[in-house]
Amino acid sequence: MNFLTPTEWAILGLSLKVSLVAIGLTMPVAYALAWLLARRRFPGRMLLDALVHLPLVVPPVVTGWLLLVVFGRQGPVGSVLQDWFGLSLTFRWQGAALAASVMALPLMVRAMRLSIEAVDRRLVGAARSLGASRWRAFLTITLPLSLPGILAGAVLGFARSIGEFGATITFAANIPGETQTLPLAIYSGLQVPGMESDVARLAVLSIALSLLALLASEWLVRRHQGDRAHVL
Amino acid sequence: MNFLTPTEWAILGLSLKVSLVAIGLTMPVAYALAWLLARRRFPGRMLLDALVHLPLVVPPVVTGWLLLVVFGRQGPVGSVLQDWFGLSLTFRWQGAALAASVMALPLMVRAMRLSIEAVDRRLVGAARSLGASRWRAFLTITLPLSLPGILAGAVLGFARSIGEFGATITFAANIPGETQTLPLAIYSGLQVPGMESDVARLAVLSIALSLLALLASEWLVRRHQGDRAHVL
Amino acid sequence: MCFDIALELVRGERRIACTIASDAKLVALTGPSGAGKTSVLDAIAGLLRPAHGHIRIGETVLFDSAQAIDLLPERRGAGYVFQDMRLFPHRRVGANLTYGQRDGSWITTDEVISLLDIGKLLDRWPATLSGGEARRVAIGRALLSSPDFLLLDEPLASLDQPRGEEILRLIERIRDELTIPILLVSHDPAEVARLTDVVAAIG
Amino acid sequence: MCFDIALELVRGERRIACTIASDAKLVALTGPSGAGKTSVLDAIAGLLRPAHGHIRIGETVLFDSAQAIDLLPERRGAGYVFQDMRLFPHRRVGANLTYGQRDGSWITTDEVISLLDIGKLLDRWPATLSGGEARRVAIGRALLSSPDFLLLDEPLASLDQPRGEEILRLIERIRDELTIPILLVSHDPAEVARLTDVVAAIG
Amino acid sequence: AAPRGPVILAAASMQEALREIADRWEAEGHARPVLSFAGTPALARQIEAGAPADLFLAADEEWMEELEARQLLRSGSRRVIAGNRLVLVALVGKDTGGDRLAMADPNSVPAGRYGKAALENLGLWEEARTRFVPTENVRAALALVERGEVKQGLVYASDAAASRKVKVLKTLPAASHPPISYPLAVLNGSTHSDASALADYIAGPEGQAILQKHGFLPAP
Ligand SMILES: Nc1ncnc2c1ncn2[C@@H]1O[C@H](COP(=O)(O)OP(=O)(O)OP(=O)(O)O)[C@@H](O)[C@H]1O
Ligand SMILES: Nc1ncnc2c1ncn2[C@@H]1O[C@H](COP(=O)(O)OP(=O)(O)OP(=O)(O)O)[C@@H](O)[C@H]1O
Ligand SMILES: [Mg+2]
Ligand SMILES: [Mg+2]
Repeated sequence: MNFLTPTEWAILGLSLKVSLVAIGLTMPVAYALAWLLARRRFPGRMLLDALVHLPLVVPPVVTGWLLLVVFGRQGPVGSVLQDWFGLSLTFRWQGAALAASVMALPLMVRAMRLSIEAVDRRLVGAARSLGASRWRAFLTITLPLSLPGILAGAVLGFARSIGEFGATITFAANIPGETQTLPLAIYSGLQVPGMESDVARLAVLSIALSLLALLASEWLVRRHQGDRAHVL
Repeated sequence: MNFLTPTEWAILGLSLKVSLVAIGLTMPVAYALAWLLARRRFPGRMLLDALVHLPLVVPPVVTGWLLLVVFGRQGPVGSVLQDWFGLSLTFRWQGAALAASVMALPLMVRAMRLSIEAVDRRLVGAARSLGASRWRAFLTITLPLSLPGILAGAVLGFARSIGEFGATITFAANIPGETQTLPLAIYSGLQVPGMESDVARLAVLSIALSLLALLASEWLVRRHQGDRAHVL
Repeated sequence: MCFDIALELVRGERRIACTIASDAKLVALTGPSGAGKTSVLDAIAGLLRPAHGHIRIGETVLFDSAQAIDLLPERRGAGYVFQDMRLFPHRRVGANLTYGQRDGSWITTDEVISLLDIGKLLDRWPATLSGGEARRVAIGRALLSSPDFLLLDEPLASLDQPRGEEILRLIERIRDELTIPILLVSHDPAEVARLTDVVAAIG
Repeated sequence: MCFDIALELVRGERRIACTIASDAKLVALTGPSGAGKTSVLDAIAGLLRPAHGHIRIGETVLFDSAQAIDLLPERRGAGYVFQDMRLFPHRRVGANLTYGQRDGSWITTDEVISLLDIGKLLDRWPATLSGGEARRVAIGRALLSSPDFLLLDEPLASLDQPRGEEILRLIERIRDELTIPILLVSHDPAEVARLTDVVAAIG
Repeated sequence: AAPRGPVILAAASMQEALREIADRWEAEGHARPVLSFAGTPALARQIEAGAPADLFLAADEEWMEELEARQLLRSGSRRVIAGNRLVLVALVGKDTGGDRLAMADPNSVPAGRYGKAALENLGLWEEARTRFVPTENVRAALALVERGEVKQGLVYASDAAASRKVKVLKTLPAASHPPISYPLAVLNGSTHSDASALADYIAGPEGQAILQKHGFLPAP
């Protein structure tokens, strides 16, 4: 395909890799948090809720800086990862994925939580009385019934991580082929006069990507809900 | 109160003003969009959906730049606003509010849409048969039953707009007392070596603000739902 | 005529046809489970559009595919007691009752509350009601909208005998004194026999 | 004893007490609307915790506040037909039926489907079922979980007479041939009289 | 409300120096100028979009030329008011951070471009390109050194002077890269009567003294 240069293809591929890995790994965590916040009352619940929202409130650059403090080479987690597993996150695509994941988390948790709260708990009771364990009732009732929220969370999270800039450039830097995702490339283009057309191509690219994600999720919802939509 | 300097109080006040105005004005628009996307099938629906998600996908700096192109003095909308109403958005707090509002929109629409989709349409039918017009049925059934989504949208939107940086600094600039909101002040602090403690104070401030919003929304939900929560 | 109904409906793969032409104030609609009774009531209330046909109750044409008449649900004046109740979950019982209330109601709120014995429930949320309590509130809500005709879909289901008797008497009074047309779905032949001898069977 | 139940429950401001001690295989639970019948069934199924008391069915102690016994709902082996059906909206009828299916069921899927006449509904979503169709699917789902005892909350509500008769006969067979304890909530005295002469009244 | 002084759009790296100049200017009886700091490109785009500002202080000539070509600057008002040097810094004390070298992105940030030119000139680029970490701006590169994430950073002398956590290893020869200059200009759309006077003040002895106190060099 000739409408993209090889570099642009590489950037696209990297962005996709970073976002998909980020969202894939964050989904279960986000869902667990959403479930806790929706269904459990425990001390510190409000605190957890606030913590989850943090990356939304704090400017992305600060989030990136905090990631550096915690996951950097000198950081408490980063040094352990480095010494024990030889894993370094800063300046690596894994770091970009971590940044994308943290920034997407609050959006995902909220959407999932809304859907979990909307699940009729009496159905869980019915499942239990039919012999389902707590766990099976969760897997077969709560989880599938909160699918709209899971999909909405995935779409929001994917879009957010495709667009993530501030935390990524601060924590993972702007290394072509390693951490230079679409928004970083777009930003670089914007810094130089006269690069508007390159920027536009990249912007169209990220829009196309999210449009695809959007279409996919709509399709999934339709396929899943089929004809069981309510009638007036 | 002595733990904040007068400048910090002013920044806090400005941030609050910008976010509250942004969210207040965006809520009805977001809800209308959410309702359209949830309940209507029309040509261009997917396009509208994609458009709403745009500010999430495109890096904030690009959004700010697009705002500049459209709402700047030379822009198609900006020049009309300027000539007809004498209203200029660039370098004004109204511009910062516009940027915050655009960035918060996708989050608000998604949350509201999830809740609207979860409203049982048969209840709307019941209301109509009891003599309610389409409009009254909407106001008395769909709207209140989607309250969880409205509140979640408000919280997400408020948090996002309190944290908004990239689009604001690009579109509305970094003018103390006019457009220098918390994140912009934090950014300014980060540009100067050795200002970490001031930055930390500002960051804590924005976190406190969103925590308050969070608490308020939880309280509203509880007060509203009262004892009608489901029993297993 | 009181009821002049002829319509055909499509539900999924099923076609449902129903014809009622009668001067009786109360007509019973019967038929096996799944025959289409609820669908017919939905069509009369304007919540489901028939493939074709007409619906006239009393003097009013509610629907006529030939004349392209299709009144909005809120213009039809139906007092519909739904088979599945459909109470508004975000309004307390009291607010559910008054939702459709209109001036010039032919029954007062106090009468409804005491007849249905739901005075103690007014401050409760619908989710906390028992099956029979919810049924009575649904009946009350429909009556208070001072409807021009009543659509009752198994109004006595899950009610104990004394309470059912009370409501049967109320239905008789509405039929005789107020002369309001009533279409009743019931599976109990004794109940039907007591209220009317005009039975429309479908399915 | 087949049923040895003594419990007290709190619902909102109401206290509900219920005592059943009987060797009959089928006991009818009656009482006015709102008396607490559904609450008692919920407590037996383990979905509602009694304030105190004990629940023994057949040989098994399901709950005993004195001995601090409280079996999980899934361990109680209840076959509960809920008053409000509670079909799983995201599973087709077929998948609802088999949800609780266990090996060594005393009734086969085919038997249930033909007895309840729900063969045509297997591929449908619950939201598209009529009231009586949903009721029959709910009964089928409970039977297929091969329960150790049955809790039937108005199982014949919104069913036409021939279908109701079919199900009554099925209940009789379960009572007599399988000797599975059954607790039945019903408002129809004729139905109750036909099935048992042990009636526990509450309220 | 107090009368507003001219609006200055200035590169973020000029923040402290310009604030001090504004203080002094105000102390001399003028209305306080309005300062808006951001990256040079963002500021230039605001000017292109017709933002109501009076002065533009950029961190490099490239955007200034772009604006001049578009006739957005008052003719004859453009002048260079400060210069800078590139230095190689490292964390004071322990030696950590592998062998990475942080510097502003050569593709998009002027400091990076200067740095790359200098390294090329000195024959060090081929070695450096395998280990360098491009950052959003010079401050971010400095922060990475301060956090011990990288071994060395290539930053402006003015930034290195402001940080107590880093030490200067080497100052790159001025001849090894194009001159680093900070141009100032009055905007064509400016209506403020103080604009020219303030520009002259920044370029004059008082302004220069403050700029040099903050580590900037006189205009090259
Ligand atoms: N959306 C749908 N898709 C397919 N079939 C449907 C749909 N809605 C209803 N039906 C079918 O239409 C038929 C009529 O349903 P309806 O609810 O009117 O029956 P009914 O006579 O009220 O039955 P019951 O006495 O059991 O309440 C049923 O067989 C039902 O399964
Ligand atoms: N969460 C609750 N808060 C307050 N009261 C409740 C709650 N849940 C149930 N009740 C009340 O407890 C009583 C018993 O309810 P239950 O559903 O057991 O009655 P029931 O005997 O099954 O009645 P029906 O025959 O009408 O179904 C009712 O008066 C009901 O209003
Ligand atoms: Mg029906
Ligand atoms: Mg009950």
